[in-house]
Amino acid sequence: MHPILIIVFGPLLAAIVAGLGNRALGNVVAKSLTTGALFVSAGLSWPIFIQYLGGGVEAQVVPVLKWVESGTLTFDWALRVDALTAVMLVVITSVSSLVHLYSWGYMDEDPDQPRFFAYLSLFTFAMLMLVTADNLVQMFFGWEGVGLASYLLIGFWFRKPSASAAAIKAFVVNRVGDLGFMLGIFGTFLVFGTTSIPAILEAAPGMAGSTIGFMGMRLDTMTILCLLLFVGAMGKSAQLGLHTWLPDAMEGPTPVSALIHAATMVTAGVFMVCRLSPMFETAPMALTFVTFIGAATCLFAATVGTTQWDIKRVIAYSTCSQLGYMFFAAGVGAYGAAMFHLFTHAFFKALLFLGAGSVIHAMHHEQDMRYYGALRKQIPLTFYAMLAGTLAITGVGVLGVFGFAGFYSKDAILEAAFASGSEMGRAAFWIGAFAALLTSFYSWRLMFLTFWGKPRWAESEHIQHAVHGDHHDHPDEEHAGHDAAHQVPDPHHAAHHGDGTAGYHPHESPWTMLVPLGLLSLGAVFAGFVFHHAFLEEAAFWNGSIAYDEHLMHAMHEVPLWVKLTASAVMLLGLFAAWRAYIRNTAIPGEVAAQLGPVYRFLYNKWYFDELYNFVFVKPAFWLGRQLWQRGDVGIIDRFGPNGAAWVVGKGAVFARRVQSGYLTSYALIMLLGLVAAVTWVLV
Amino acid sequence: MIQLLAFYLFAALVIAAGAFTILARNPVHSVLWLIVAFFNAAGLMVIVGAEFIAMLLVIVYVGAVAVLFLFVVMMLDIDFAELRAGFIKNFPLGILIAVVLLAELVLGIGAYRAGALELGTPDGTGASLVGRSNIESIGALLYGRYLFLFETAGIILLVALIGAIVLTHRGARAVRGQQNVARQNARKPSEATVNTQPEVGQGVSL
Amino acid sequence: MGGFPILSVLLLVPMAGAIACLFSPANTARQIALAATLINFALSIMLWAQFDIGGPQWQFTERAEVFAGFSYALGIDGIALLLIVLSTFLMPICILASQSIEKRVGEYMAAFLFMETLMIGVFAAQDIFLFYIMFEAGLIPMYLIIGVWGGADRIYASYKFFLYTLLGSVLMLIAMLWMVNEAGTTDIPTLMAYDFPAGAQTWLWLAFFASFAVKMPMWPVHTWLPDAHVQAPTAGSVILAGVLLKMGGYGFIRFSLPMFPEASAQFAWLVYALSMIAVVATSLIALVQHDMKKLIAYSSVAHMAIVTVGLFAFNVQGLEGGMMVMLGHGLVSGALFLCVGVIYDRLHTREIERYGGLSINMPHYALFFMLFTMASVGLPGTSNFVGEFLALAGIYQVSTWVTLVCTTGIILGAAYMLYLYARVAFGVQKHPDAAAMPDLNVREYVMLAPLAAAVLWMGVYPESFLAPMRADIRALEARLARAAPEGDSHLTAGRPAAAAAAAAAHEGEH
Amino acid sequence: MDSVASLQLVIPEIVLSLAGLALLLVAAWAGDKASRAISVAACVALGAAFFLVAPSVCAGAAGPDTSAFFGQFRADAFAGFAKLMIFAASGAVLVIAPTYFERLGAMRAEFPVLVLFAALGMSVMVSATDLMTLYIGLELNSLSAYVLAAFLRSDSRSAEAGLKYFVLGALASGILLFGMSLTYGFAGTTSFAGIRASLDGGLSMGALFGLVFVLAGLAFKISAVPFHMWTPDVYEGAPTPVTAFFASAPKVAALALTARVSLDAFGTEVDAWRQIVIFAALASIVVGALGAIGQSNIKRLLAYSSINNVGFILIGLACATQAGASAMLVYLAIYVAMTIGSFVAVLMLKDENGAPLEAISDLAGLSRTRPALAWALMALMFSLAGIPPLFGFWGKFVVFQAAVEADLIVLAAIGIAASVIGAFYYIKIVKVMFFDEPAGTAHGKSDWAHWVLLAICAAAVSPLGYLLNQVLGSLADGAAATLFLTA
Amino acid sequence: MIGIEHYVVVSSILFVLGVLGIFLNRKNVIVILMAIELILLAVNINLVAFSAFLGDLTGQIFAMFVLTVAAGEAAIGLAILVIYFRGRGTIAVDSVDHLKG
Repeated sequence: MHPILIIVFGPLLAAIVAGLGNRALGNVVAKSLTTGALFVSAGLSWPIFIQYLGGGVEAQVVPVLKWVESGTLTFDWALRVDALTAVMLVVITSVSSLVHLYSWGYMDEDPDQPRFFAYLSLFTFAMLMLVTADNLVQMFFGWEGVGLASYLLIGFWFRKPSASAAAIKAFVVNRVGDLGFMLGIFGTFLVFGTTSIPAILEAAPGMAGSTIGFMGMRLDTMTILCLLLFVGAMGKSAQLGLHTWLPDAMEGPTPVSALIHAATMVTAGVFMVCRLSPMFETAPMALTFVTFIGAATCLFAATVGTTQWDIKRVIAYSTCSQLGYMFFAAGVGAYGAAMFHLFTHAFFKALLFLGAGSVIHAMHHEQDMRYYGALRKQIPLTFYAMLAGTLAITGVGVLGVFGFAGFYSKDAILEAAFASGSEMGRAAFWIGAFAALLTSFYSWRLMFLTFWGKPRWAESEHIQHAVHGDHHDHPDEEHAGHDAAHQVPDPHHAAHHGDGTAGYHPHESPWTMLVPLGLLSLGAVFAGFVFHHAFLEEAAFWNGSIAYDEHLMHAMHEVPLWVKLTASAVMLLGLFAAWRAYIRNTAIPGEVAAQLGPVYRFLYNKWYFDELYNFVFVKPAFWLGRQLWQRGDVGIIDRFGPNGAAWVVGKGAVFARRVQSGYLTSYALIMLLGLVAAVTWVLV
Repeated sequence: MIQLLAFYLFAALVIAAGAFTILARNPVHSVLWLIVAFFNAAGLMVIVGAEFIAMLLVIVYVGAVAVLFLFVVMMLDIDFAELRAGFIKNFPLGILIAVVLLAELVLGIGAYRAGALELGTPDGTGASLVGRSNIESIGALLYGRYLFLFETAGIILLVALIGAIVLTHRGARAVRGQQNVARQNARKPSEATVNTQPEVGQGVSL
Repeated sequence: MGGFPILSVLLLVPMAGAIACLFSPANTARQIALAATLINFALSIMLWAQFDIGGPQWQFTERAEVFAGFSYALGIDGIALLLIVLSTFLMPICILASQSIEKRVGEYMAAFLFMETLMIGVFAAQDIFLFYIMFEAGLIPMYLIIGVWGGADRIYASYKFFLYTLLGSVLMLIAMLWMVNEAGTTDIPTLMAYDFPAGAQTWLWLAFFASFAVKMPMWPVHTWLPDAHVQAPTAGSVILAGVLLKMGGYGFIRFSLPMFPEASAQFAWLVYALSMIAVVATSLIALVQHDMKKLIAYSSVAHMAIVTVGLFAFNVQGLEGGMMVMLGHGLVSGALFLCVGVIYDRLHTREIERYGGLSINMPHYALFFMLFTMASVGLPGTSNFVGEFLALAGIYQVSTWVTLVCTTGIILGAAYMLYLYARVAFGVQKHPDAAAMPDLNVREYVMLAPLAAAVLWMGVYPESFLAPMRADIRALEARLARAAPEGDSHLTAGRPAAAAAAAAAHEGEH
Repeated sequence: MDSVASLQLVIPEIVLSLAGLALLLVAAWAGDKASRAISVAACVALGAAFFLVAPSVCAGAAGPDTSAFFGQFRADAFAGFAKLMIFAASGAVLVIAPTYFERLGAMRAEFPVLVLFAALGMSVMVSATDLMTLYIGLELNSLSAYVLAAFLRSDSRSAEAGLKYFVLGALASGILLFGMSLTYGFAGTTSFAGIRASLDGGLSMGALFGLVFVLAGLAFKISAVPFHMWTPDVYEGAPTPVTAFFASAPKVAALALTARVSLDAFGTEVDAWRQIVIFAALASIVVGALGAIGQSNIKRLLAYSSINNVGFILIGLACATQAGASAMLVYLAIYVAMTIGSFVAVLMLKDENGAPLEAISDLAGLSRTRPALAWALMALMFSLAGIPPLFGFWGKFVVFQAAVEADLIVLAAIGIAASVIGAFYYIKIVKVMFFDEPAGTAHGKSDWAHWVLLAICAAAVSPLGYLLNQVLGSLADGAAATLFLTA
Repeated sequence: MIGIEHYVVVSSILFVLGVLGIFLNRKNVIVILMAIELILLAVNINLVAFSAFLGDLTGQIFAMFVLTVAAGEAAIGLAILVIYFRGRGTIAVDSVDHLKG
């Protein structure tokens, strides 16, 4: 039995047992089962990864079960393992197992723990199915499966209307992307006659330059196919336009955010583009588009991230922005760099989220950074973990010596963008550099607001409740949406009251939460240093599982030194700006916000995407639905259809009865009328 | 010539009598006009040589049917004054239809074109016996060829007889004042009472 | 196949049960009905087991010239087999779901059992008039079921159901008469191979279409469905959505497509247009419903539109996809109606707003409901996905536009179903009476669990369902090949140098 | 043609008339007390006639020469088939009538005699191959019918029904006679064969008028629109058993007669009358359906229903083919069962005093108070609506099949679409019986004779009826074939 | 001799008069019965005239039957009229409208 079977189906079995057993099973059993299964998976995954790290290992396909055979359209359940999959396997199983462990502590008070762990394991299973897919349809299965798990987990605290709304939003917005994905699969099948990924990739170059009809237009075959598939990736990876669900997804418990909305699921889009990279390579226009979207998302999310107060939202936009990096890396052909960033990002972003979770846990479910401050000494271990994560995401490092994880991957992306030579690549480079500046700024802003300064806890309702013994019935009353209530934020308002602690003593998290933080910190610190060579430099590692562009690699080495230093420079700039604004002179943010009122509000309100979509899609959909129902079905179809016919018949019946007047003479007259009519008919 | 004159005379009279039959206010007059019509029709038949039928017409119709009518008219003792009330609602339409029908009949059959009618050709089975009178020939046919129909016609008369008796004959049990429990039970309120909402000053007609 | 006339027995068992039920007291009637439907289910499993996949197209044929004018001819191919199994599978569940019926139980059970006979008869009939008789006769028990045991507005709904569908199908009878006169046989397999003149096909197709479109139901003749569903008792809704709607799709597969290929191609645009409208319009309508059953009813219209585009894609994927959607939808919509029925039995309202937070007090229920919701949404791994995917893959080869519009159904479907789910199962417990409802009892488990299993089975290993109909679908496709519309995709060759490689890759696939 | 052979061919008629005469004597002698016994005897006579006719039907077109009395009368299978239905329906009426009349104290010994003579008249009608035979038979039936309609002489509704029936009937026979006189004049003969031969060379305008007038007169008898106006009023006013009689036997006779006249006498002039028949058919279907909607009296509703059904039968006639004629006969047979069954069910509706109920609202909740009756009536209603699997569907089926075979597809399509309107009021009855709360008016028991009749009719219209297809179809085909022997 | 068409015209006029008598009359049912007799008279004239012109006695036989039946019809019609009058106390045509709809 191939270990991949255990890796993939272990979590599924655990999920089924824990989910169906639910409360009957008891918390501990369910937790142990699922977490155990995940650790087994992780334990089996690393050897595979290391095996591939050696390079030159062929891809393996483990068939599982026949799925569908419909004419020439056939696809089976099968697990494919190659280098790309191996990377994803370790990312998924490692982060997932750590998140499982972390949740022991984080979800300790929750009454629905078996359900939660079942969902987590289910998610892991789906994600694993996605990355081991040998055909597009199974990938789609995983794709939708993670969507389902994400939906369930975002809506885990279903009592909150905002949680269930966010869950629906996540699912539906993802479905928009899936629409593209599905059309892409259909198109692929039409063109290649198969959905098997290796077969498609092999045949893809032959289709370059061909055209195909689509929506009445004639388009380049590969371009349209890649674009359609990319729409799917955009949805899952929260790229600009289809990103709106990701920040809302923070309604879910924080471990979920760490696992799904940072480390794994949202990177599925990147994975897909990389998996299909030989196909994308044949469609330069599609790649340009990918680059564009990636860069735009990178910039957009970074700008929004600088203004948010909710700690999880900041990290969420940060995720969004980092995904943009990955995409434009893929767009310029640096799939290795994209995967590398995916890999490192998984560790430090999971770390940041789990750290944030630890902070939130300590602050009694307060998520608004305006009510934090001075937590450095209260929760030191969390602080160090967060610090490691921040160093990693901002890309701190010394060229040629050592750097935190992000240093290698982000640098590689920026270099690749610069080196690609295309205009879009150059633009992406500058945008990426600017976004890196913003990344540094908001990451440090988060750190400074949370761990430095004076305590501002007294303002928080959550803390107040905690202090006054007014415990929540359920821990799930975690509110993510304070921003709406505070249109003109004044973070320093709280500092004027006493010492700002309100007598509250944050406490460090239990070991189950701290161990994952520690392990992930290791990843955040060393993952870049250890693996950058394999990911970036070795074609043999990938061994054809992604399109590996030797020329680009050479060009990356050839970029001018200033390019290589740009990232570090902007990082320092961002750090300095954050230090100025949030440590040195805390009045600056308020002033800037006041001076740049419209711009600030524009950014603060996330470029008004939600409002726009609400206005353009959601409201009209409901309006149209009501119209089609009341006016269409009831008002027209029923009225003129069955009811109209009934009315006509009814009128006819009344008329028929009126003619039947009871008078002999009218009867005779009508008979005569009939006679005359008949006579006239035959005469004429 | 006389034949022609006679025809026009009878024809005019039969039509006039027919018109008066339906137009007369008094049904007794109607019956009398009907009798006139029969007589003249009999005259028309005599012209074409159908003496027996002409005779029958007078005997059966005038002697039996018309008298029966007269009898009933008298018996029913109708309030003729009341019957005059009310004008015909569909009068114009009725007249129009009647005129159209007549026009179609006359024009359509082509009766206005003298001598142009193409009648069918009889197969000879019903031809008059040579040298016998009309009545003899008819008798031979009736009791020979048409025996079956003749017998059946007898049954028709029998049925008419039964029917007339069944309907109008009041048996001994139906004498006035005798109670019929079943019928009283069978009576429904809807048959016995009428709800009316007369206008003020209008009264109720019973 | 001689020997045991299993199809006749399948027809007879429920019939006998029905007659017995008519004269039985309530409890006995319930037991008889359950026993009869279970026996029938067992028989149909036997049927499935004995069905020779890859064997002759028509199996288990029976023929008796009892009637002048048409014959008692039965026989099934894979397509009919699956629909029969679907019917017999749903029937015991319906009977179980009807345990809460207290009014005139004997007659109720009898109506359902008659219904079962007729449903099986429709799918098993090999004689065109026998088919018609069974097809039409279904109106009577359903009319009674809606009218006698239905909700407050049942009279209007039952009339609408009856007359709408009757009007739809009478013209079909004329067309059938014409066909039989022309072809000189009432035998369906023979007619399926008969080439009717192209000019006549147009009218015949339209006549059949009138019937099947109403039955499906297609927009804009769908308006009977929401009313009928809402007013029917739970089990009635299940049968209506689970099997009766499938008769329309079955009709397209069995009659319209093979008998009039040219006309089908000629009118494919009409089918596409109506289906596209249906997908979008009825999905949007479903979004704004306050009544659970109405919502699911409208969703049925949208799903059946996917069936029609699939069937009129004229290729294997489309046809098999259409069939799979029918089967999957039969299970899923039936299950959803059962889910509604479960809580309706407790609170006696279908108003969505009267529920909320059911996940708290009814976690098992919420789990099942979630599964069926997801299946309805077409999540891969559930029954509906396979069908929808294949159907849409099929139509993509014909028209990308149609595919795009119909695929929006997956977005809208997710929206309205999850919105429904959120309002029912999520949120806080607003109403104390809803909060006090107990979770599923054993009977309800027994109803829902098999459906859940079937839904997953179909999603994970659809081969069980695809295999029996494969040969039939292939035969149908071969029959349609001459009329199949050209797709709008028109792939041109790639660069010459690369083309050879592509061809080689293509070759390798086969 | 010797008269002995002729007399042999009319043995059933002779049996009927002798029985009628004998029973009339008995009636006069024994009075109304013997009316039940006389009814039974009349039934026996009808039964005897039924079995005397049966062989000719079975013989079909292959039988010996059936022409009697110099071509005035033909005892062929077609006539025989109609006679079977007529005798059966008349017998059924005699079974159900006594109970009804006795309750009202209006049972008269003459009733069965009149029914017998009416049956005799119909028997003559359907065998008529001469205009005079036609007329005599028609009038024998009509005169009896007028009397029967007014039979409840103390009930003013019955008298009104009789009066209306009589006046309009007399007008209709006037029209018919005028047409016959024209036909006679322009064809030179009154025998169908002669007329046919004479018209073969071309249709003169006079003969055409004759044709139209004759058809109009017959349309009255079969109550085809627009000559149907009397039907609802007479059906409602006449005593229920008599209504049942009117709706069944005379309808069969008149339709059979119409078929024979159209297809035999005017068989060469199909184009001249087909349009008229088609119009009458469609108009009957629509008007019958529309009129029935909104009725509150069941008898009246059934009257409109009969108009509606006549429309379908006329579609069979419009085909002018052997298949069409056969379809007519099949439809008629089923129709007779349905209509007799419906009226028997109506007769079985009584309130607590045993008084008959006629309002549709009285049916409310019948399925709970009298389930067997309700189920039977439901079967009859769905059957009348032509919904399979009930046997009523088969009638419509064969008619439309014939129409399609005769290339009258548009007619068939319109006709069948209009039938949906008709379904509306049939299912309304079902709705009242099954969906509504019991009105509490329907009570009581019915005697076994009613149950037996109802059971027979319900079984006939039930899906079991399809087992009759073979025999019914072959008999009707054979009967229809005899109609075309002369052609 | 007078042409047959004359007779046909006369009978047609009589026929139409009879018909008119039926539906123009709202006063008295008896007159309607008489109008029917007029119609039958028209028929008889037709039959006899055709019979004479065809040289075929069948028409006269027919006319005889018509006469016979007409007598029976009159008897029954009048009988019905009598019982109707007994029930309602009137024979006004307008009053015969209890059954309708």
